[in-house]
Amino acid sequence: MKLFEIVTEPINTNELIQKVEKREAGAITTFIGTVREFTNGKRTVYLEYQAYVPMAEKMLAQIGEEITSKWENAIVAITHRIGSLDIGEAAVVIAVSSPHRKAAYEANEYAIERIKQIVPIWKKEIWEDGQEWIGDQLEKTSYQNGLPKMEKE
Amino acid sequence: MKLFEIVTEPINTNELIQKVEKREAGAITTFIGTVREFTNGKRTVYLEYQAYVPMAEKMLAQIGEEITSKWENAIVAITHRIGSLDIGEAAVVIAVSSPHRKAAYEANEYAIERIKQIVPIWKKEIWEDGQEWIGDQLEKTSYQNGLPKMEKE
Amino acid sequence: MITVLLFAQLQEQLQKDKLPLEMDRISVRELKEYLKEEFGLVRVTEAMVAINEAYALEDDEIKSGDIVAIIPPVSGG
Amino acid sequence: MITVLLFAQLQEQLQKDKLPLEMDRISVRELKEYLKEEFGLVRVTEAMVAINEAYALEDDEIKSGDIVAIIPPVSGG
Repeated sequence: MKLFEIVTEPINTNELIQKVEKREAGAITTFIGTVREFTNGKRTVYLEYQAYVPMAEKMLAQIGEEITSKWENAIVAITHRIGSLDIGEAAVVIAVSSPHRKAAYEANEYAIERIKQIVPIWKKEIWEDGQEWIGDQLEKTSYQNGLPKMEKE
Repeated sequence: MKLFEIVTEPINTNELIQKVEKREAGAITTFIGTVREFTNGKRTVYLEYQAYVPMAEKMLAQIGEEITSKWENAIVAITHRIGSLDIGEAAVVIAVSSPHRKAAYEANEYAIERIKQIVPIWKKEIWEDGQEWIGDQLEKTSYQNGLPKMEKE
Repeated sequence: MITVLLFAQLQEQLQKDKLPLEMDRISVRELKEYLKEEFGLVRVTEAMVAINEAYALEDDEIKSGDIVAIIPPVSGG
Repeated sequence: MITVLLFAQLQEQLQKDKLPLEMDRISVRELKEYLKEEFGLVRVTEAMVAINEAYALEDDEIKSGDIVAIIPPVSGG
């Protein structure tokens, strides 16, 4: 069972939930990042995701370690899909279990923020009248000033 | 399709996700509250949930309205199960979709906090050597000073 | 007649989930007092009351025909 | 030989996902400069570099045999 993986097929949320279930857990949170039809008023036809797969899986695992060190007893599973995705399809699913709910929410949100900072995955938006790889120009990330922060705070 | 319901059978998380999916959503969060084996060091054998069903469903719907007024375009579905639940089974599942992820996390957490404040559902813990209806004595809720708060903040 | 619904520990204490009371009008506060005196439901003091599925205040009036629920501190989720 | 992996807009610009460079040693900073001058990869300046799947600093040394990835600002999730 791989807790952190990049896949090309649709993601099964239930499988991720099963990966983190345990008798000690009282709370499981999941986050599903789906392909939205409109971004900044522009209609997306579909998305194309690309990854540097081996490093992306390593970075996902690193996020898992960061979470375990911040939230004791939290268990995390993350799957990110690459390739062509239609509107409504899940690009990423994060599942976190924890004995207590607060940690399950916080750790889950931490995971998606970190994914957007350090995991080598790129998204291309395809519109009716063009396409563009998304990076700096729309998001706030920029590496011009050095390394992506390896730890929040 | 009922967005807010009390059921006696196991909850299907995927069904809740489907209830809130839409093309405008970029984020879906789910919370699954499961039966934990140990609470305060004491081993639970199983839980028994009871509800004042018609009012509980009304209160869940009210929480949905509160969320819609606080987080524009969020869609919420909540199912709470009653009856006997074994360790690991889901007592409650909350699904929230939103165009943006921050709102999906916040609205979801708001929902579970409100459930614990205003929805007439009661839990009995059954241990190897006894049983008890959970209320004031372990949780922080007390109604001695009047109505449960109808709005947070 | 006023119908009083009981849940959780209160239901177990009286071994019934419903109390039909031959009353015409009573305030929430008076009803709680009555249930405590008449049925020994001491924990009713920490309970909320709902009239026809909506939370009520201590001074609210209950009328014949109303369904009244005694809501001990909830513990769902 | 150093292998340089390209992704996203850089990959599309050169129409290839891999550049084998006949080099023995070069710093990350020098490599970026080289890719900009030699291949016109202007946007390499805003990219991170990973050596053997780990993020590297501008002064880190790349040796023959290393796999170097040019990582433009990521946009996963």
